[in-house]
Amino acid sequence: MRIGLLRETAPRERRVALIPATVQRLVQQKHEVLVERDAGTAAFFPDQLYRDAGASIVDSAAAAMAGADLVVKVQPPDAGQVGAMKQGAVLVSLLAPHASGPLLDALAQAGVSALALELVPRTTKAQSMDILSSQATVAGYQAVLTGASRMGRLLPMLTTAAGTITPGKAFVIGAGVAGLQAIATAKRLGAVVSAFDVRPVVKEQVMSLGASFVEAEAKAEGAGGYAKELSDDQQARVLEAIGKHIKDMDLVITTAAIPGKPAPRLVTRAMVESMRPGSVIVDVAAETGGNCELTKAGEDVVHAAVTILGPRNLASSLPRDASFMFSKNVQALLEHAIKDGALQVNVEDAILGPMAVTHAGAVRYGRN
Amino acid sequence: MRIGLLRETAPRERRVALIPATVQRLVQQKHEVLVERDAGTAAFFPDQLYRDAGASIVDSAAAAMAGADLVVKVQPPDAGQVGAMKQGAVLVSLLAPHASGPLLDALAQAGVSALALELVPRTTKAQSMDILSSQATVAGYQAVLTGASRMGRLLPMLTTAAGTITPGKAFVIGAGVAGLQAIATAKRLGAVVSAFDVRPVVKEQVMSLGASFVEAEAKAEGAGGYAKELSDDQQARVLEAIGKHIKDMDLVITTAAIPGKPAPRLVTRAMVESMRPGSVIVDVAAETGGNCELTKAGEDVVHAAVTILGPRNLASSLPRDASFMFSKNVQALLEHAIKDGALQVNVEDAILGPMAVTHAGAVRYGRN
Amino acid sequence: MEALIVSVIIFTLATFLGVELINRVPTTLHTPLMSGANAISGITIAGALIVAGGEHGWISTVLGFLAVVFAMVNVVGGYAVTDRMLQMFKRKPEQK
Amino acid sequence: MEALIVSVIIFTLATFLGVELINRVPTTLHTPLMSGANAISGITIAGALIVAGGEHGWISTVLGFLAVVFAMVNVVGGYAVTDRMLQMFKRKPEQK
Amino acid sequence: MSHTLTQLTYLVASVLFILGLKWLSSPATAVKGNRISGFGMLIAIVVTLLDQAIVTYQVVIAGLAVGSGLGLWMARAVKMTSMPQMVALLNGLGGGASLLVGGAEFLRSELVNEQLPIDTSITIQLSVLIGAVTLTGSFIAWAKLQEVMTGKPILFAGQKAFNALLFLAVIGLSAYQVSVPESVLWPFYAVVAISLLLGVTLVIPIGGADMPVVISLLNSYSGIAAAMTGFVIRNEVLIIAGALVGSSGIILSQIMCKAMNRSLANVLFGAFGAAAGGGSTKTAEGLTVRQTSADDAAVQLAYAKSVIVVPGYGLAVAQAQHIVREMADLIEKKGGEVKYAIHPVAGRMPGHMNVLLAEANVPYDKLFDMDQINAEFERTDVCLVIGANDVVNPASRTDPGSPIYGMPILNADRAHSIIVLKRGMGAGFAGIENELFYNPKTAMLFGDAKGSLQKVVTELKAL
Amino acid sequence: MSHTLTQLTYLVASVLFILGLKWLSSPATAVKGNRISGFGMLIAIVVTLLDQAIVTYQVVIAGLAVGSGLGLWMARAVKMTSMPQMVALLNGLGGGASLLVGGAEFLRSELVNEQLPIDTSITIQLSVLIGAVTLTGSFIAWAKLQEVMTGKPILFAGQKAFNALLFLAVIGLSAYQVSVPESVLWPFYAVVAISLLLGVTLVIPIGGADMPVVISLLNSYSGIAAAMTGFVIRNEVLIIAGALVGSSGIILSQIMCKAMNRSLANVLFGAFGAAAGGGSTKTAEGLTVRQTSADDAAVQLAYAKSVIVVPGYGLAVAQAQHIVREMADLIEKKGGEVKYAIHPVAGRMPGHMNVLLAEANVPYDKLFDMDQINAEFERTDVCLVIGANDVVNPASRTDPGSPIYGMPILNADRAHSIIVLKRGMGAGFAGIENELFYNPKTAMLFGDAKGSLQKVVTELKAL
Ligand SMILES: NC(=O)c1ccc[n+]([C@@H]2O[C@H](COP(=O)([O-])OP(=O)(O)OC[C@H]3O[C@@H](n4cnc5c(N)ncnc54)[C@H](OP(=O)(O)O)[C@@H]3O)[C@@H](O)[C@H]2O)c1
Ligand SMILES: NC(=O)c1ccc[n+]([C@@H]2O[C@H](COP(=O)([O-])OP(=O)(O)OC[C@H]3O[C@@H](n4cnc5c(N)ncnc54)[C@H](OP(=O)(O)O)[C@@H]3O)[C@@H](O)[C@H]2O)c1
Ligand SMILES: NC(=O)c1ccc[n+]([C@@H]2O[C@H](COP(=O)([O-])OP(=O)(O)OC[C@H]3O[C@@H](n4cnc5c(N)ncnc54)[C@H](O)[C@@H]3O)[C@@H](O)[C@H]2O)c1
Ligand SMILES: NC(=O)c1ccc[n+]([C@@H]2O[C@H](COP(=O)([O-])OP(=O)(O)OC[C@H]3O[C@@H](n4cnc5c(N)ncnc54)[C@H](O)[C@@H]3O)[C@@H](O)[C@H]2O)c1
Repeated sequence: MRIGLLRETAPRERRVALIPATVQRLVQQKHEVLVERDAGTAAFFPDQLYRDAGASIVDSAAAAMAGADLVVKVQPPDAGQVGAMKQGAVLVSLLAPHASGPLLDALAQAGVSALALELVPRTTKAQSMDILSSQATVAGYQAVLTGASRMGRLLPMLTTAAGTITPGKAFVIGAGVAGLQAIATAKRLGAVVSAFDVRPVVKEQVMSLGASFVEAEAKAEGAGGYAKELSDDQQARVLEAIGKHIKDMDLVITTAAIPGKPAPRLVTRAMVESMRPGSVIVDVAAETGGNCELTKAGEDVVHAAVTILGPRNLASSLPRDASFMFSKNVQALLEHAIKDGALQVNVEDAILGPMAVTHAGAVRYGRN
Repeated sequence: MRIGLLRETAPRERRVALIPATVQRLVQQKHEVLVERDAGTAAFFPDQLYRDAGASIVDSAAAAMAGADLVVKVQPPDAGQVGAMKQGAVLVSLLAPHASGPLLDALAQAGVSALALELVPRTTKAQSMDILSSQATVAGYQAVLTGASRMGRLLPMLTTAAGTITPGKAFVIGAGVAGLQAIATAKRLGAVVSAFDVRPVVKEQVMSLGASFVEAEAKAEGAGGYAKELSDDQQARVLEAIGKHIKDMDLVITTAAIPGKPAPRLVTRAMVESMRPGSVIVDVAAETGGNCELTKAGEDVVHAAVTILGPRNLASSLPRDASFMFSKNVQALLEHAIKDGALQVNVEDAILGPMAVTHAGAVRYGRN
Repeated sequence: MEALIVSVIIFTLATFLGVELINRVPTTLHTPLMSGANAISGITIAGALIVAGGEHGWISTVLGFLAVVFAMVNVVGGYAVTDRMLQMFKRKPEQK
Repeated sequence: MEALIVSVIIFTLATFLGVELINRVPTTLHTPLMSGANAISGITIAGALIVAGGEHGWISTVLGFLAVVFAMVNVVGGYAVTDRMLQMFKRKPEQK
Repeated sequence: MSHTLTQLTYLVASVLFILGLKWLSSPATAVKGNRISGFGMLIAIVVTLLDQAIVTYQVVIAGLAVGSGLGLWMARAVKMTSMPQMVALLNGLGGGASLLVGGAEFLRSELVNEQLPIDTSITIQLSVLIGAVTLTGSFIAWAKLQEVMTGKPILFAGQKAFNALLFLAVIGLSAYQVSVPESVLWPFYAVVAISLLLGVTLVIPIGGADMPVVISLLNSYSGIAAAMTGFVIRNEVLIIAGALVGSSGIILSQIMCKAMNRSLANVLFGAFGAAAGGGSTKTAEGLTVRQTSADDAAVQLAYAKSVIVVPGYGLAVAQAQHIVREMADLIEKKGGEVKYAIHPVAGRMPGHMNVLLAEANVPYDKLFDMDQINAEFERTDVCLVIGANDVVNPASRTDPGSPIYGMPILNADRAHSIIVLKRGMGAGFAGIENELFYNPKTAMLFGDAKGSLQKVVTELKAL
Repeated sequence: MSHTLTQLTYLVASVLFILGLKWLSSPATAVKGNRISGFGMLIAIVVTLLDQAIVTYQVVIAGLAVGSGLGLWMARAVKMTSMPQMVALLNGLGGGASLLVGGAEFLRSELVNEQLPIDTSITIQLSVLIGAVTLTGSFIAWAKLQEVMTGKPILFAGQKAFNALLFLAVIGLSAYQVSVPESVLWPFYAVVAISLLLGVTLVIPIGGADMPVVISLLNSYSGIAAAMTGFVIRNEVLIIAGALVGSSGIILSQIMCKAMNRSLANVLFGAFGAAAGGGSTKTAEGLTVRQTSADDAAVQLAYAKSVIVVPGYGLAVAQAQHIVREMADLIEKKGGEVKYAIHPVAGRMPGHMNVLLAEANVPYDKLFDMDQINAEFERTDVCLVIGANDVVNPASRTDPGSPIYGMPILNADRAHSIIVLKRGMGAGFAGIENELFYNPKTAMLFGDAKGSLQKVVTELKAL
C-alpha cells in the first residue's frame, strides 16, 4: 500500500500526523510511505529521520498524494488537496465533520473514503486510537503552564524570608480528559485545586487526583460518556455555584465542551470582574466559542486586570509530544483497519463505521 | 518621615518597590507616603489599594519625590529623577553599582544617600532584606515554566493509550537560589532533574531536593557563599562534564553567576548543536552576558532546532509576587534602618554599611 | 489431694504459657503450627507406653498397644508432616 | 524429693511465663513496671507471716516480725507508688 | 532410672516443647522450633521407656515400630495440598490414644476392683470423653476435606437440641460412673459410644472451608485430653504439654477466625443460622473467590523475590499511593524486587497512575509500561493488583463478546500468585465481570485499598 | 481453712499476678494491671493469715500495721522525680524480708536441732544470700540516685578480684554449712555478712545513670529470693510469684539496656573498662545533653495533645518528608494535633520546606509561618525539631555577639518538651552552638532523621 503523509499548512499547526517511528513500522510492514518535505520539521522531526525510517521525501503535497492509497494528515485537507487524491483512496485526518459540509461533499465526490479522527468511539477498546483524548491531555497540561506563567504570581506555597507566599488557587471547569490533566498539572505545581463538572461520575475522578469538587445541583450526563446541554434552570444553578467560587481563584482553566455544540457559557463578564487583579483564565474551549463570555479565540484579552487567554490549538504548541501521541493513535487505527496489507474501510466495524464520514462516493456523516 | 514611591519607567519592569500592605505599615508608623500614579498598576496593585492603605497618589515622579526623606523604587533612577531628590534624602533601589559610575557620582553630588539593594550582605540576619534571593526565587520558578511551555514536549512521564511519554530531563547549571528553585519546580512538574555547580556545598543541597548532581572536578568557592571564577584548567573540566551530560537534556536552565563579573560561559555552540531538536535552554544569566554562547538577552534564539531563551528580568514577569517579596525585603530593611522615626544611614552598620554606595556627598562604593 | 492441687497449678501455668507463646502468627504458619502443636499433643505416647508396658492384664495390654500405635502415628507423622510443610515454606528466602 | 521436683517444675514454668509476659514495653513504662514487679516480689510477706506467726521461739518471732514489717513496706509502698506513677501517666490521654 | 531423674527429664522435654511452640510461631525460626519440640518428644519417650513402670517390652516395641512406620509412611505419601486433612487424621489418632489410655486405666482399675480416688476417676472420664470426641470429630473433618463426604454443612431438624441432649447424657453418665462405688461398666461404654457420636454430630454442621479452624480446635481438645491423661497417671510432662497444646490451640483457632473476620462461635455454630459462606464467596455462576487476609498477603510479599504492582483507578480513589510506596520499600528491604506495571488506560485520564506514583515519589525506573513488562509476569512470584480491574481482565483475550475484547491487558493472571485489593466484587469502568478474581491462583483482599495496604505494611514491619 | 483451699487461693493469686504483669506492660492496661496484682497480693495475705500455720497473731498484726503504715507514708511522701530511688528502697526491704525469713527458718531448725532436708538447706542459703545482696545493693542504688553518695563509679584496684573472692567465699561457706551435719552457726553468719558486703561492692562501680537497670536487676534477684523462700517453706505462690518477677525483671533489665543501646554486661561491668558515659553526653562546657530513644519519643508523641513539627535543612538532607507525614497521621489518629512551623529561612533556599512537605502531600492548612505560630509553642506539649538548628537557636534572642543575634526564631524552647532529631552535635549553616540542645526540657534523638522517624513510626503503630 502506498501512504502519503502531508505537511500541515493551517496557521499555528505545528504537528505532524505520523512520526518517523510510526513510518518505520509501516515500512517494515511493506508499505511505501511518501512524506512531503518538512512535514515534521515544525514538530522537531527533521526530514532526515523520515528518510532513515525508510520513507521517500517528496517536494509537494501533490507528489505525496499521487497514487496514494492512504493519505494521512492532522488538519482537514483544503479543496486543492482533495482534488489530488486518487479515486478510492482513504483519507485519515481531523475533519470537523459537523462544520465541514462542503468538504465532505467534495471528498465523497472524489470517491475518497474519509475517516474523521474526532469520531473515534469512546470505548475502552478504541482508546488507543482516541486522538481527542491524547491531544486533550497535552492541552490540559499546556493550559496550566501558560496560565501559570502569565499569572503575576506563583502557584506553590513558599515560606521565605520575604514573607509567605500563599498557594495559588486553581479552578478547573469541565473535568474531562483535558480538565483532569489540568488538575493534575496544577496540583503538581503546588496549587490548591478545585474543579467542577456536570457529569456526576467526575466527582470521584476529581477527588482521586486530590482536588476538591465544587458542587452545583445539576447533572447532565449524555451518551458515550459525554455531557449534554443544561436546562435553563440547571444553567442558572451552575452559574451561581461557579460565580460564588470563582471570586477567589487565581487561575481558572475552562475545558467544558459538548460534542458538536458550541461550548457552554460558564464564566460571565460579571464573574471576571469579581476576580482579583492579576488572575488568569485559560479558556481551552476558545475554539468552539469559549466557556467565558469575554474569550476571543487566539487572542489575549485583559479585562479588569484579569487576563483571559483564548488559545487556539493548544496541543500544537507542544508539537513533539502531541505529534508522538497523534501518530501512535493513527498507527493503532491503521493496525486495526489494515487487513492483509490493504486498508479496508468496513463500515460495519464498531470503530471504523462511525468514523467513516464519506465512503463509496457518498457522505455517511449525519445520516443516522 | 516623608516617603516617595516611584513608578518604574524601565522597559519590561512591571514590579513596584512597595506594595499597599507595606505602605499601610509605614503609614501606621506615622510616615507620610506619596505614591506616583499607577506605580503598582502593572504589578496588579491599583492606586485605590494605595489610597486605602493611607498613601496619597500624586501625578508625577517629581511630585512624589518633592521633599521626600526617602525615595523607594525598583530600578535605578534616571538622571532627571536624581535631580528631583532633595539634599540629604535617602534612595533605596537596585543600583547595579558596578556598572553605574556616573549615576553614583550624580547621586553623591545631589547629596543623596543611596542604598543599593543588590549589596545586602548574605548573612543569616540580613536574609529578610535580601532582594537578590527573593527575586531569584521567582526567576528560578518562572524560568522552568517558560522553558517547559516552549519545549515541544511534556515534562512528566505519562503512560497513556497513545504510548508512554518518557519524563523530560531537566538540567540546572548553577544551583544558587534561582537554580535550586528551578530544580524544585522542575521536580514538581515531574522532570528528571540534575544539576551542576562549582561550589562544593551545593551538592548536598541539590540532593536534598531529590535531584542528582553532575560531578566535575572543579571547586570554586569564593567569599560570602558566592562562587569565584574558574581557572582555565577547571573551566575545561567543567565544560567537558557539562558537554557530556547536556546532549540528552530536554530543558536546560542556566543561572551561573559570579557577583560583579560577566556570567561564566558554560554552554558552547557545539553543545547546543549536540542537543535534540525541540530542546530548550533558558539562560537566566542572559542579562550579564549569558551562560550560553548563543544567548541574546531579551531574545529567543533558535539554533539547530534548539530554542535558547534569554529572558531579561524574569522576576518582573510575575510582578505581583515578585513585588510582594521585594516590598517585604525593603520593609525589613527600613525597619532595620529607621530609628526613632527617621532613617539613619549608619555606615558602621554591618548591613547598611556595605549597601550605602553614596553617603554624605561622596561615593562609597568600590572604596574598600 | 495435695498432689492434685500441684497438678492443677502446673496445668494452669502451662495453659497461660500456651496462650502467651502464640501471640501473632502469620496465616501462612497456621497449618504448620497446628500440625506442630498436634505432634506435641502426641505426648499421650508417654501414657500409652506406661499402660502398654505395665502388667495389668490383657485388656490393658491390648488397649495399650493400640494406644501406642495411635499415639506413635500421631507423633512421628505429626513431626514429619510439619517439617515437610516448613521446608516448602523455607525454600524461597534461601533462594535469594 | 518428689515435692522438690514439683516445685522446680512450677518454678520453671513461671520463669518462662515471666519472660513471655514482658515482651515489648515502651520506655515510659519501664519504671512503673519495675515498681509493679517489685511489689509482687513482696509476696515474701506470705513467708514472713508464717515465720512470724508460728511459735518457733523468740528468734523466729523477732526475725519474723522484722520480716513482716519489711515485706509489708515493700508490698504496700510498692503498689501505692506504682499506682501514683501510673496515674500521672494516665492523665494526659484522659484530658483529651 | 530414678524417678527424680525421670521427672527432671520430663521437665527438660517440657521446656523443649515450650521453646518449640514459641519458635514455631515465627517464620524465621519455625523449622528449628519443630525440630526441637521433636527432640523433646524423643527424650520423653526414651525416658518413659527406661522408667520402672514398664516391665514388658515386646508389646511396647511392637507398637512403637508399627506406629512409627505408619506415621512416616503417611507423612511421606501425603500431597502438599492435602496437608490439612493429614493433620486432622493424625490429630484424631492422638485423641484415640487418649481415649485408649483412659479406657485402659479405667478397665484395669475395675478389673482389679481398685477404688480410684475421685480426681482420678473424673480425669479418666474427661480423657475418655474428650479423646473420643477428638477421634471421630477429626475423622469427619478429614472426610470433609478429602471430599469423601460433602463439604457442605449437614443439617437436620432438631440438631441443636440433639447435640445438647447427647452432651448432657455424657455428662450425666460420667457423673454417675464416678459417683457410684460399685463396679459397673455400662455407663462407661455408654460414655464412650455417645462421645464418639458427639464428635460426629458436632462437626458435620460445619462447612468444609471452616475445617482448619475445627481441626485446630480439636487439636486443642486432644491437648486437653492428653493433660487429663496426665492427671490420671500423674505425669507432669503430659499435663504440661497437654495444657500447652490445649491453650495454644484455642488461641490459634481464634487467630484463624479473626483472619477470616469471624468469631469462633460463628464458625462452630454459624451453619445453624444462615448457611455460612466460609472463607470464600460464591458468585452467581458458582465460581468461588478465595479471600485472604492482610497478614497472609504480607508473608507472601515478604518472601517473594519478585513483585509486580498493578495500580488501577481504585488506587487513585483510595489515595493509596504513599502507602504503596512504603510497602514497596519494605519489600525491597527484605530483598524482593518491586516493579510497577502501568497499563495505558489505567485510571480515568491518560497518565493517571503516573501522576499518583510521582506524587509518592516512586522512581521512574520502577515504572514499566505494558509492552515492557508483560513478558515478565510469568516469572513473577506475586502480582499485586491494587484497585485495577478492566486492565487485567482476561476476557479481553478470550471472550469475543466482551466490550473489551482485543484490548491488550496486563498479564497479571500469568503470575505465580495474584493478590487483588478491592472493596468488593464491584465492576470496573467497562462494567463487566472479571474472571481473574475467580482464578485459583488469585486471593482477594477486600477493603479500601489504603486501609488494606496499611494493614499489610504493619504486618510486613512485624515480620 | 483447709490446706487445699489455701493452695487453690494461692493459685488464684498467682493467676492475678500473671495478669497483672501482662497488663502492666502496656500503657492502656497498666493501671488495671497494677491493681489486679495488688488484689492478688491481698488475697494471698488474707489466706496466709487464715492458714493453720499461724498461731500467734499479735506479732503478725503489729508487723502488718507498722509495715503498711510505713509503706503508705513513703509512697505518699515521695516526689515524682524520686521514684526510682523509692523503688530501690522498697526493693531492698523486700530482699531484707527474704533474708530474714530464710534466716529465721535456719535459726529455728538449728535451735530445735532439726535436720533439714538438703534441698531446704540449699534454698535457705540461697534465699539468705540473694536477699542480703538485694538488701545492700538496693540501698547503694538508692544512695546513688538520691545523691547521698557520688553517682560516679567507685573503683579501686583489684576490685574485680575482690568481688570474685567474696563470691567464692560465700559459695564455699554455704556449701560447708549445708554439708556439715553438726550444728554450727558461724558459717551462716559469715554468709550473711559477706553477702551484705557483696551487695555493696557489686553496685558501687556502676554509674548513677545506670541505676535503673541495676534496680531492675536487683528486683529480679529479690523475686528469685522470694522463690527460694517458697522452696524453703514449700509455698507455691511464693515460687510462682518469685519466679515471675525473677524472669520478668531480667527481661526488663535487658529491654532497658537495649533502649540505651548497651548490653547488660556493659552496664554491670562497663566501669571496669572505660568510664561509661551513661545516657547523657557531656560537652566541653560541662553542659549535659539528654538522649532519648525512638520508643520513648513515640510514647510522648502518642499521648501529646498538641505537637509542633519544626522541619529544617536536615529533614531535606535525610529526605524524610514522607515519613514525617506518616508520623503526623498516626499522631492525629491517636487524637493529637500536629502543626508544622516553617521558619522563613529554614533549609537552603526560599520555600525549601514547602517543596518537601508539598511532595509528601502535607495539607497547606497545617503549615504555619513563624508569626502565626510563635505564640503557640508555650501551649504545645511536644515540639519535634527535625534537622533544624539555626532557626530554633535561642542565641538569636540572648547573645548579642552571635552572628544570628536579632533574627527572629521559632520559639521551640517554649514548648513543654522538645525532641530534637539530628545525626549528632553538628552545627547548622551559621556554624554556632545551640543552647536549645542543652535545655533540660530537650531530649535528643540522634541518628539520620529518616531512620529515627521510621523507628518512631514503628513504635507509634505498636502503641
Ligand atoms: N486512562 C484513561 O484515560 C481512561 C479514561 C476513561 C476511562 N478509562 C477506562 O477506565 C478503566 C481503567 O481500568 P482500571 O483497571 O484502572 O480501573 P477499573 O477497571 O475502573 O477498576 C477499578 C476498580 O477499583 C476498585 N476500587 C474503587 N475504589 C476503590 C478503593 N477505594 N479501594 C480499593 N479498590 C477500589 C473497584 O472495585 P470495587 O468497587 O470492588 O472496590 C473497581 O473494580 C478502563 O476500562 C479504561 O478504559 C480510562
Ligand atoms: N532558606 C534559605 O533561603 C537559606 C539559604 C541559605 C542559607 N540559609 C541558612 O540555613 C539555615 C537554615 O536553618 P535550619 O535550621 O533549617 O538548618 P541548619 O541550621 O543548617 O541545621 C540543619 C541541621 O540538620 C542536621 N542534619 C543534617 N542532616 C541530617 C540528617 N540526615 N538527619 C538528621 N539531621 C540532619 C544537622 O545536624 P547534624 O549534623 O548533627 O545532624 C544540622 O545541625 C539558616 O542559618 C539560614 O540562614 C537559608
Ligand atoms: N472509555 C474511553 O475509552 C474513554 C476515552 C476518552 C474519554 N472518555 C470519557 O469521556 C469523557 C469526556 O471526555 P472529554 O474530555 O473528551 O469531554 P469533552 O471534551 O466533550 O468535555 C469536557 C468536559 O466538559 C464537561 N462539561 C460539559 N458541559 C459542561 C457544563 N455545562 N458545565 C461543566 N462542565 C461541562 C464534560 O462533562 C466533560 O467532562 C471523559 O470524562 C472520559 O471519562 C472515555
Ligand atoms: N546566608 C544567607 O542568608 C544567604 C542568603 C541568600 C543566599 N545565600 C547563599 O549564597 C549562595 C549564592 O546565591 P546566589 O544564587 O545569589 O548566587 P549567584 O546568583 O551569584 O550564582 C548562582 C550560582 O551559580 C554558581 N556558579 C558560579 N560560577 C559557576 C560556574 N562556572 N559553573 C557552575 N556554577 C557556577 C554559583 O555557585 C551559584 O550557586 C546560595 O547558594 C546561598 O546558599 C545565603
